[in-house]
Amino acid sequence: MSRLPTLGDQWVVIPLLVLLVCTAITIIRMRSLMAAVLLTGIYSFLSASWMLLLDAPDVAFTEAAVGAGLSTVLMLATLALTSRDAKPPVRRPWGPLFVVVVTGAALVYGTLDMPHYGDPDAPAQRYPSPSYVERTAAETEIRNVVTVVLASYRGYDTLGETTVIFTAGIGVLLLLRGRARRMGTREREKS
Amino acid sequence: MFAVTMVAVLVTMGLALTRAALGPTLFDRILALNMFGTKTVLLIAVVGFLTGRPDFLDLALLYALMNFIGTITVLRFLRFGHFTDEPEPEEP
Amino acid sequence: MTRLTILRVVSKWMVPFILLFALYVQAHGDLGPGGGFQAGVIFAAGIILYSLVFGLEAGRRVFPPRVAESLAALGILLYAGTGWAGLLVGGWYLDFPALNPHHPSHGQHWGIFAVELGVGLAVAGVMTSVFFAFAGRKGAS
Amino acid sequence: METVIAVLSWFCLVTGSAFAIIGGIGLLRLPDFYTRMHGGGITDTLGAGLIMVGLSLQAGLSLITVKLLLILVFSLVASPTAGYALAKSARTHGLEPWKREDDR
Repeated sequence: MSRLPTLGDQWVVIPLLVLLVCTAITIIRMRSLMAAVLLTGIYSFLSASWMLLLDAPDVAFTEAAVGAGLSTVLMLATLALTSRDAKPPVRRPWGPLFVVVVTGAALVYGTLDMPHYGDPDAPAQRYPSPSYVERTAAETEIRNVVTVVLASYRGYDTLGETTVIFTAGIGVLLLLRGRARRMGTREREKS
Repeated sequence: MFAVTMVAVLVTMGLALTRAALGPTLFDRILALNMFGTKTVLLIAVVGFLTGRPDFLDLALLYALMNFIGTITVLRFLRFGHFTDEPEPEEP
Repeated sequence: MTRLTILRVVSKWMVPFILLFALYVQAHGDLGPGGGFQAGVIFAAGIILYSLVFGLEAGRRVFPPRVAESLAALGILLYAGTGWAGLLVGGWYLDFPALNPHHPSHGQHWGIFAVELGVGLAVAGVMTSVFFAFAGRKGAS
Repeated sequence: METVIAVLSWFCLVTGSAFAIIGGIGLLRLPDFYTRMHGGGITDTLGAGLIMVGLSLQAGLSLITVKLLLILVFSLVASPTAGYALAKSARTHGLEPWKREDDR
């Protein structure tokens, strides 16, 4: 647990990231939406393993459950309501590409000032993480610090998040059902 | 020894990704996706074993589960084109 | 509903284990990775697998959408109610240590368990009902 | 005894890795979907199985082994089922198997 990350077990990250980029490029070039959904599954598997290697099993757990499982189902269910193929782009998107490249370069330039991965002196490691770890050990009998932070120390935050999920679900249900009902009445009026 | 296994799994992942990108039919892509999922499970298992954290194995189990569910979903969608309860199309 | 017999038999065996795994993740959240959100998603995935293999109607019989929606609301209520419990015993909102004044760490544990359970119920309910709402529709084509 | 177990587990890991790569090459190089399923099958059962067995031999009798074997049993059930469903639905979709006369 207390081992510092070394280059020895981090080399796996590099091929994983290369595969991740390859998958992303393939998804962009794909015209068949079905195939794109499948490749999104692969992308999700890859990014989840990457998160796991960065020692964030809770995030990887969520990504695996949502990205690889549920979002495939929901995307396919959406695909059933639209067409199976993407329309070819009307014109070459040079302007957006330029904006994206400039933004990406600026972001990469910004990361140069960031502390190195696993640096014990990084601001995020100094405050407030150690206090959470110490308080978790002192105040609870729970071993997973992430659970304690999410459910207790940041309980308001999680309450808000859960409410957001609930509200979003209600919104989707209202939209889908409301439309079905309206269409039903219209058909009844026709006949 | 574990490094050899990891490299092998990564190489296989790359091969499966190539097949998924090349196609040509959707079934090839689904096969590649399924295989990719299994390889992810293996990678997680080896990494979890290396770092000595059995928690990671829960994740591997979850990946195996989600891989199965995803494959079944895609197949079912391909067969029907939707998820409603309509009678299955006749066998050709 | 699929005609593939092997798939039906295997899924019939697998769905209970998926649901059990969801409960394991729910209960095990304070020891290992996972927690309410992940457990809810896995539970929903189990129900979705069942409805895909045995038909949407069978899935709706097993886990009626009305129950799913009530579970979602119940989960939020459980979360918020745990917060109110903290107020009732004289602490702040969501004050878990106050739940058990003699043993604050136990109070913390109870509170976290209840809250995670609430999140799990809400997520499982929302995910299944969204799936049922989406899957019950057919495109214009 | 320990040497025997170590050698055995290494053997399992190396053969499992070899099977994984062979299956991957098969998936990429074989001529059509039905033949490619052989490649997928090899990695999913033999490759994964041998690697899992090798890992559990290394772990000895512990929670890790139990979990590894659980994953192994699960994937030994799930992968062939998914493969069967895949082949069956490809067949009903009218995907014809490759024959020697077809040049590809």
